[in-house]
Order: sequence, then structure tokens, then C-alpha cells
Amino acid sequence: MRRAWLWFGATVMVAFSVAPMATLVVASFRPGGAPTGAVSDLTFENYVRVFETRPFGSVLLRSFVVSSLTTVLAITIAASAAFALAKLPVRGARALLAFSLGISMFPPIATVSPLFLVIRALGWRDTVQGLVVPYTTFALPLAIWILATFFRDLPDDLYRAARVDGCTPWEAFVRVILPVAGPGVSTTAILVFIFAWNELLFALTFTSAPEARTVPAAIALFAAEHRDPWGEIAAASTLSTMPLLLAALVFQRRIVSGLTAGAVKG
Amino acid sequence: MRRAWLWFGATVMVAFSVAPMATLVVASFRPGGAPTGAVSDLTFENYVRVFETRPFGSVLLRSFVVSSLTTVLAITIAASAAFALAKLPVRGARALLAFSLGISMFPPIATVSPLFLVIRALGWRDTVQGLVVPYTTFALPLAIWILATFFRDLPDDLYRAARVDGCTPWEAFVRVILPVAGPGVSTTAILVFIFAWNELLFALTFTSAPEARTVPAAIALFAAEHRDPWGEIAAASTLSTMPLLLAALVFQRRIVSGLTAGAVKG
Amino acid sequence: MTSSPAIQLDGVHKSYGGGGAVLRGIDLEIDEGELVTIVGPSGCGKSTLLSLIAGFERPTRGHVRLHGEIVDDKSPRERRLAMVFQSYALYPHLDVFENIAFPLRIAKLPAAEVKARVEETAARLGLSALQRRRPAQLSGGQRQRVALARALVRRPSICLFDEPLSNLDAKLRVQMRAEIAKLHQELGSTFVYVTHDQSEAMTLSDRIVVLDAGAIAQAGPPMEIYERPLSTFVASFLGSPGMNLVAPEALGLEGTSVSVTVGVRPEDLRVTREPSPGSLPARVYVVEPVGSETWVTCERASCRLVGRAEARFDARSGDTVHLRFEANRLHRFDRATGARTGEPLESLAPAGD
Amino acid sequence: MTSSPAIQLDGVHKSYGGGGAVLRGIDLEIDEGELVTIVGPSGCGKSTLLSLIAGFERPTRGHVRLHGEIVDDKSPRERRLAMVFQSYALYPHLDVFENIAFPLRIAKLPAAEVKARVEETAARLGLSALQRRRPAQLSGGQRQRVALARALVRRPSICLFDEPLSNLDAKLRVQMRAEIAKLHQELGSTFVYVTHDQSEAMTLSDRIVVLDAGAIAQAGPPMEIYERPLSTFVASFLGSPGMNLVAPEALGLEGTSVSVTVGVRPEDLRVTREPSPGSLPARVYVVEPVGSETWVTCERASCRLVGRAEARFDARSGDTVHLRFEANRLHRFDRATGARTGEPLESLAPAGD
Repeated sequence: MRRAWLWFGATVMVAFSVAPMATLVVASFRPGGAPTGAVSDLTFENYVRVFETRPFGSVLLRSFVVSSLTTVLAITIAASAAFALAKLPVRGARALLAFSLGISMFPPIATVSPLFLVIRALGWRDTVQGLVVPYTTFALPLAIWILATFFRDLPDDLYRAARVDGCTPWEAFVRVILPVAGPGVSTTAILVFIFAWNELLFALTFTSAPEARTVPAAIALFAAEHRDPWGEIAAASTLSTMPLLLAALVFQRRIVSGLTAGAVKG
Repeated sequence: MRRAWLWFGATVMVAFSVAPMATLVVASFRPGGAPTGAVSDLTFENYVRVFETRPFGSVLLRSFVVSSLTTVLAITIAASAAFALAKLPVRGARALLAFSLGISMFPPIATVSPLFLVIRALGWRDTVQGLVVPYTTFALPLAIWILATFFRDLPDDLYRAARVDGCTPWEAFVRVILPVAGPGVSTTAILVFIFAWNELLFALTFTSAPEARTVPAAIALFAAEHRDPWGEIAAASTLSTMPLLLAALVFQRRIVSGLTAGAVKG
Repeated sequence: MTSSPAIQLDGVHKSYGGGGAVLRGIDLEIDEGELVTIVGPSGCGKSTLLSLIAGFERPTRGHVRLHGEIVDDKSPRERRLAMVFQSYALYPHLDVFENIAFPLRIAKLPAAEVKARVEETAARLGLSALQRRRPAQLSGGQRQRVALARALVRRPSICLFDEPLSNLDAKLRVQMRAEIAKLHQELGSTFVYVTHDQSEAMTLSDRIVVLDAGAIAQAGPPMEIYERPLSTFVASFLGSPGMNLVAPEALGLEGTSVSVTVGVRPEDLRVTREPSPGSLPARVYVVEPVGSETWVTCERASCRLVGRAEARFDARSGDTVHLRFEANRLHRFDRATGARTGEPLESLAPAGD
Repeated sequence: MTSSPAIQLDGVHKSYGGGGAVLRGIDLEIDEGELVTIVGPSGCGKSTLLSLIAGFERPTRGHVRLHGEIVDDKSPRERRLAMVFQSYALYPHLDVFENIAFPLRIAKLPAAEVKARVEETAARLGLSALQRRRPAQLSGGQRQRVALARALVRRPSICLFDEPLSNLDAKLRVQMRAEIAKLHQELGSTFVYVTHDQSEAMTLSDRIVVLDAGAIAQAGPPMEIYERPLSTFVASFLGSPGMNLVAPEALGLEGTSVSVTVGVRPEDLRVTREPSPGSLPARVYVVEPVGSETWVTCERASCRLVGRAEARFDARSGDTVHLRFEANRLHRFDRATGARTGEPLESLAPAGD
């Protein structure tokens, strides 16, 4: 019984996530992005075209800058806020956290138009901050929540011991809480980075210059062009997953232990 | 110092999430959706038009069906899987969970085109399952992760006691683990529902019939029409947040305690 | 009653993937109706042993038999044991009545019988007035009673206890200990009781099994183990304060040809201010009054010895006191292996200091 | 040394929003160099008291003074105390050396002095060989030593201990207890030691403060409290097993005009198989051998009494035994209030049964 479920689950997962991914990678190496064909047909043509006929280099750079800044900003704010929520006796902390989580759960499609007016009024269209600030705002609640969960698991005595040993609250946070919660912080950082890297709707709305787009927005707009860009879409998509794959490989152990800490037996 | 940060944070949050939301609601009650004007101008015209000139009733229904089915399916599978990961000695559980989390983190824009081919091949365009199955697949890893975290916090002895008291593993799961983890399960269910309710990209790609669209897809396509639909977009957006707001009000205590369990001091 | 022992372990080994063995060849028979405590320091494998009997894990080698039948592959459900957990493991979403009724409900007993048996068990454990409370509304001692009631409501022939008292405070621990002993007498079930607390083991058991690093160091009735420990490990583990284990010189004894460690229990080592015939002088290290008597830790020949003095013994660190003991209360162990090497040291005559 | 007490609590109240008071008017002075244990059952407010002294919380009413100065609004950092936590609270990302050095590094001491002082403290606590280990690689006892070293490396004038031994096993607890007493003697600092374990309080303290429901039930030297408890609460809390508290009839005594509860310590109640002049018969309820002696719980006049018998006392539940005690070892308490009402009951002549 249990085995049957396992196989069923694995099949669905392969059909709907692994298989499409694989198809995509294969297509990116074929002329015109045809999903099937002989092995000898493999080519780098699509990759070359992505950079030669489009500003994909600057798009990648922009994506990287936006995602990194969002991550740094969100983690800095979220870590301090989560620490306060988890370890200091803040009045109404629960309600505050629940409210901000609630806000971040409203449909992005509903807020994108009024937010566009704000961004335009600030003159932030096509700027880095025009994406970083809304991303940070929307990533913050979940980041605070996850980090607070990690911080909460740290024994109170650890913070108290640091205080008795002469630390100010800030010193206790920087010298004890933060290093000890290291895996949790990196996990959260990676989640925020991925959110910013993958976000499509805001990126599409708040940018118009081709160089100011992020990767998902750029890929989405390939399809709006006159000729069939399937091969280039595949190449760009594959390229866009590279940084995530690389990060995953580099931080593999940390991510696994961070993500599965407390979730898996033994 | 701490106060200054708090005010700064609150301001950013208001400017980039609360304010746009409020603007939207106000605009939905004005002729043509003009964001400012006299109080006497308030009208239900936009709401009426959304239902009279468009199939918005069936869109709402479709959204509700898709989101509910996704939630039921994802929670059923995720709860069993999370239970197995958290309480049974499954070999390679960590790696499996990390792998599936990794899969769900790839850019949706990258998988949407090959996934479209799968959906088309199965003849699932414009169908409920055409959205429910991919949604479930993508929601599953995070749902498993969150649930496993909740289940893991339950003492092992609870499961062992149920086993000694004569339960099969399944009975122990249904009669002890699930009821005890109640708040965690409802929290996860709400997160999955919101994900499915808000999802735009797959909904836009895998549906073409106006009646088969979900709310975000329908709203996104308002803008593609010939005349300026700003007032109707505002009305539809406001309507689309209603179920979430209602659910939030009804389950308020559960959500707050579920979301903030373990994250907030006291 | 069958003639087979209630529980029988045949050469049970247990190791976890990669790590060393947690249990190394345990042979043990527990008779119907016995109360056996399994005792040892943390990490000695005693909880693993209980897990193997309960069926949460299976032995790597060897067999577990219940009433003569090999049960290695049976689930906890099929073994029909009861168990009391250190954390109590009450079901927080059920009230006291439903917690106690849970095993009966799972066994699908008729409602009337469930009610009758739960009420009888609740009454026996003094829980009648609390039946509608949730576990969160109970004190530690009450939770402990509910856990006991839930285990005993099924009238199990075997009941396992995994350090059931270690979350209670000292007062309640002593009180519950007596109640468990009494319950065992009344019910006649087989109790297997795991603890790290030697005083629980001493006071409760028909038989004590001392585990050391995954093997049985000694098994037998409490007083037998107390009076004739087979190794320095057992000698120092049982009794509080534990037995003094020192070089023979520290007790003013002549060494024999073999290298020995001499043991003397603190209660057999009288500490007095004034010298008496045959007493040995020593320097006070620390004085610990416990009310009814005073434990005095002394230094002599660079060994530390704990001895007993009367209740209001007045001495300060550094004072000179005098130790007296009877030669037939001494124990002798091989210095290298720690194993008991012979009868008490009567042959060694106390020498002048 | 100043003339003000090291720690002074003036009418300290503490309550949390909504709930009742956790501490109700605590007045306490702790002198320079004293070792005071604060003892009581869980929930009596002893940990809150320590939090108030350490500065994690501030009193709702009243004041905390350190060396004469009111410190209610000072942070733990400004109070310059040291503290040892129940959970040890070692910094898991730092090795033993850095853990011990942490308070000195925060105080920005020069590296050479940090090194010298850490090494001296590590040596004193037998940690020299472990300086490069991480806390996760240490045993419970070693962690405890590191926690002690970290607290003492600053040579604090006041050191707080929050149940520091309760996570250790019984053996190690007894050993560390003696070491803490020794450290106190050597350092001359003021130690405030919170515990729920009466035996730690008895053996360690210069003075014991017994807390009951947020108020001081009694304070004084251990033997004074042990021999002259001011209430039934204190009488039953100190000593193990605790004092027997029964109606006078149970001890064959005539009641006087006032309603009294009579207390007798188990070690003052001799249990024998044979009757002797003035002894009282009783039925055995349960027998608990502890090695050096045997505790026998008896039933008499529907009261339970614990008495002491010799080591190999052989009796079964239901047997008749005989109790003997000396009248000057009895304590008398008011039955309604629990307060001590007079000198030991010499006026009540033992009656025949």
C-alpha cells in the first residue's frame, strides 16, 4: 500500500516537474528548440543568440543585483524583527506578525496596478529600487516568520547568558543568536533570493526598458515577438536556473540541513 | 533607535502594501475607477458590470473549485508524506525532501512552456484538473516541509504510545497525530489555498475559454481589452480578496496561533 | 500461567547503521509477575532494550520472546504490552477519561465495558474527580497517574516503564515509587522498569539488572547486588553516596601480591572527631549535612573518601578527623579489570598509620 | 568589603499581566560571601526571584539592591553578576576556550590577560585538556564545568546558580555538589543557588530560604530549619523521606485541647519486628530497601507513617511491625494553619494502643 502511493507520487512529480525541466534543457540545445530529434543535432546556437540578439547579459546582471539586494535587505530587517519577536517580550507581537503575513498573502495581481502608480509617482520605473523595495516588502513577512521559528527554537538561556556575560541586546544578537542560527538564516536567505529571482508580475509591470528587465520578465517577453523564439526561451530558462543550481550545489549541505532541520526524523 | 526602525518599517509596509490595497478598494466604488473624487460619487456600477458583461461568476466558482481541490489533494498527500518523514525512519528522507523542495523552486516561467505541452497532450486545457494537478505538484514540497516541521515538534512518545495502545500506524496518524497537529494542518491548508487562488502564470497559459479562467487570469486579461477597464479591475480584485478575507476572519484565531506557534515569545 | 518466562531475551544485539553496538549480547529472562528494574547510566542501552521489548525496534541479532513466542517481527500492537513513558505521552486533545479509555476504544470494546473499566481504574489511581479535565490542566503528578491508568486499564500481563518518575520532583517521586510497588503487588503483572536512578531500582525491584555499555554487568536481587557487587562499576553505581573505591594504602592496609582496589561503603566508614583504637586520621575536604546524618568527604593518601558522621557533626574543611571501619565490610576488586576478586578482605590486617 | 549586604530584597512583589502574584513581599538580605540556597517546589517563584536579581525582569513593587545600590532599572550587563544556567547555555559555535573567554572578550580585556585568566580557570575546573573542543563534543558533566568556568572567570562578587545540577545524573550531581561547595570556600564570592532538590539545599548552604507560593516560609541555617521547621510545609519539604505528619492518635498520643498535627522524621521512627516497651504495632504497607537501611511505610489509625529499619529488614505488605520513637523528637503543628505551635510534645505521654 505504502509503496504504491510512493510510486504514484513519484510519477506525478516526475510528469509535472522533472519531465518539463528535462525537456526544456534538451530543447535549449536543439536548433529552433524542437523537443525531439537526433543527438547529432545538438547546438549552442540558441545560447549564442540569446546574448547576441538580445541584452540577456545585462538582464542576468540586473536579476542578480535585484535578487541579491532584496535578500540582503530582507534578511537584515527580518532577522532583527524575528529576533525581537522571538526573544524579547514585544506586546502584540503575534497580532503584528499575523497581520503582516495576511497582507503579503493578497493576490499580487490585485495590488500590482495601484503599486504601479506608486512606483511611477516615485520615478522608480526601470530602476533597481523599483523592484527591490516591493520585493522586500512582500518577502519580509514570510522571512520574519521562518526566522522567528528558527530563533524561537534557540533556548532563551542562550540569550540570557550572553546578557549576563555583559552583552547589550544587539551584541547578544550579533555575537550569539545570529551565528548559532546560521543554517536557518542561510535557508531563509536562499528562499528570499529564489522568490526575487523568479518573480514575474511586478518585474513585467514596473520595467519597460529591455535592459532593466529581470530574467523571468525577459523570457515572458520573448514570446511576444514576431518570430518563433522557442529555442531561445529554452536556452534563457536553462541559463536562469543556473545560478540557483550553482548555489544549491555550493551550499548543498547547509540548505539540506537548514530546510530539513526539525522536519525529518534522525 | 528601535522605535525609529519600527516607524520606518511600518511606513514602507503601508506605502507598498496597505496603501495600494486601500486605493484599489476605493477605486472599485468610483465610476471608471478614478482613484480620487467626491464621496458622493460612490457607485456599485463596476461590480455590476463585472458580472453583467463578463462571466465573472463562473470565474469565481472555477477559482474556488480549483483552489479547494488543490488544497484537499495537497494536504492529504502532504500530511501522510510529512508524517512518514517526521515520525517513521525513512531512508534518505532528508535528501528526498530537499530534492523536491529544490524542484519546486525552479522558475515557473521556465517550466510553463514544456508543462503546457504535457497539459495539451493530456487534453487538459481549460479543465479543472489541468490546473489542480500542476498546482498540487508545486505546492506539495513546501506543504510537506511545513507539516513535517509541525509533526516533528510532536513528541515521538505520542506516536509510540498510540502504537502500544493498539493502533496501526495509520490509526495512530488519524486518531492522534492529525488532531494534535490541527493548527499546523489548517495553517498549511490556508497557505496552499492562497497559493492556488493567487497563481497567475499557469492559469493564464493553460486556459483559453473565458469561463475556464481563474480570478487572477481573468483580471490580467481585462487589461488586454479595447476599452479602459480600470474600475472593473478594481472591483474584480476587491472581490477576489473577499474569500481570503472571509476565511481569515472565520479562522482568525487558528491562523494566528498556527502561523505564530513557535515563532513568537509568550 | 505458562511455564515460559514472560519475557526472554536471547543474545540480543542492537546496532544502528554505522555506529557501534548499543546492546551487546543481552541474555535475560523475566518471570511472570516479576518486577525487574533495568538500571544504568545514560547511554548504557537501557532505553533501547525497552524499545526492543515494546517492538519499536527490532534486534540486529538474537531474539525477543514474549511468553515463549519469538516476537521479533511483531508490531507493538500485536505484542499487547502496556507502557508508561517518561514524557507521560498523554493525548492532549482528549480528556482524562478518553485518555484512559483510548486503548479500549482501539480494541473496540463495548461502550458500557469501557466506561466500567475506565471508572474502576480511575478510582484506583485517585483520578475519579478529574475525568473531564484535559492533560494540560493537570499537575505533573496527576499526569503521571493518568499515564499509569492508561497503561493498566487493559490489565496487561506485561507493563513497561521508561523512567516514569524522572520528570517529577523529589517528593512526588518517592511517593509514586511506593504506589508503583503497591500496584505491582496488587496486579501481579510483570513490570519492567527502566531508570537511571539507583534509589528507584533499590527500593522497587524484585531483581535489578545493571547495564554497562550495552552489556549486563550484574543481575540479581537488590540487596545481593548491593552487598556483593561483582565489579567496581556496579559497586559505585548502587548506593548514594556511592562506594569509596581506593588504593589499599588509603585505608591503612597492606597491599597483597595482586593489585587491588578496595571498596568501602560510606555508611560503613564512621567519621569521628576523636581517635579510637584502630581509627585512621584524615583531612576534611567538604562536609555535607543531610539532616539525619552528615556525609564527610575526607582526603587520605591522596584519595578521597566519603564517610558517615552523626547529624550535627561540626567540622570545617582542613580539620583532622578519624575514620573507622570493620574489615568484613570491605570489598576487593582487581585494579586492572575492576572485577571482584575475592571475599571481603579479612586476610588483610589493618596496619598502623 | 562594604557594610551593605551583597544582595538585598525590599518587599519585592512580582506579578505578570493578568495573573496572580508570583512573588509576594520578599524581604531578604544576603551577606557578602554567603552561600544561600533558595529552595521550593516548582512554581514557588524561586526562578523568578533569581531573574529579578539577575536583571532579566524588574519587580512590580519593592526594590532589589546590590551592595546597597538600587538596581531595579539596571540591565544584567550593568549588574556585573555571573550566572550558571540549568541548561548550561554554552555557546555552541564557540569552543571551550572561547566560551570561557566570552565575558572577558565582551569586557574588552587584553588578549594576554584573557588567555591567562581562561587558562587558570580551566585548570581549576579540570578543563585544560578540553579547551579546543566544542560544547557538542562534551559530556554533561564537562559542559557543567565549562558553564561554571565561564561564570567564575570574571571573578564575580556575586554568582547566581539556577538549578545547575538538575540535568546531571545522580552520581555526578553528588560529586559536582561537593565541588561547588569547595569553590565557594576558595573564592569567597556570594553564591545564590536555586534548586528544587532539598538535599542540595541541605548539603551546600550557609543558609536556606524555603519559598512557598511566592513567600518566604522559613530562612535559616540548614540544621536549624531541619530540626525546627516553622510549618508543616517546611517540615515535609526538607529531608528524604519527608517528615511524617499525622494525627496524634496515630502515634498513640492523647490529643490536647487544640487541634494539632504531630510530625516525626522517618529516621526518628524505628521499625522492628519484635515489640519493645512503649512500641506501637502497625501494618506494613510497602518496604523499600535503600542498601544502608530500609524505609518501611506502615499504616496505623488510617495514617501512613514511614519509619527506618535496618538494612536487611525482611517484611511483606500486611505484616505487623512495631514502631518506637522518642517523645523529644516529635514536632507539633497547628492543624488548621500548619504553623509550629510549641516545643516538641513532651507533655503528651505515650499511651498504650
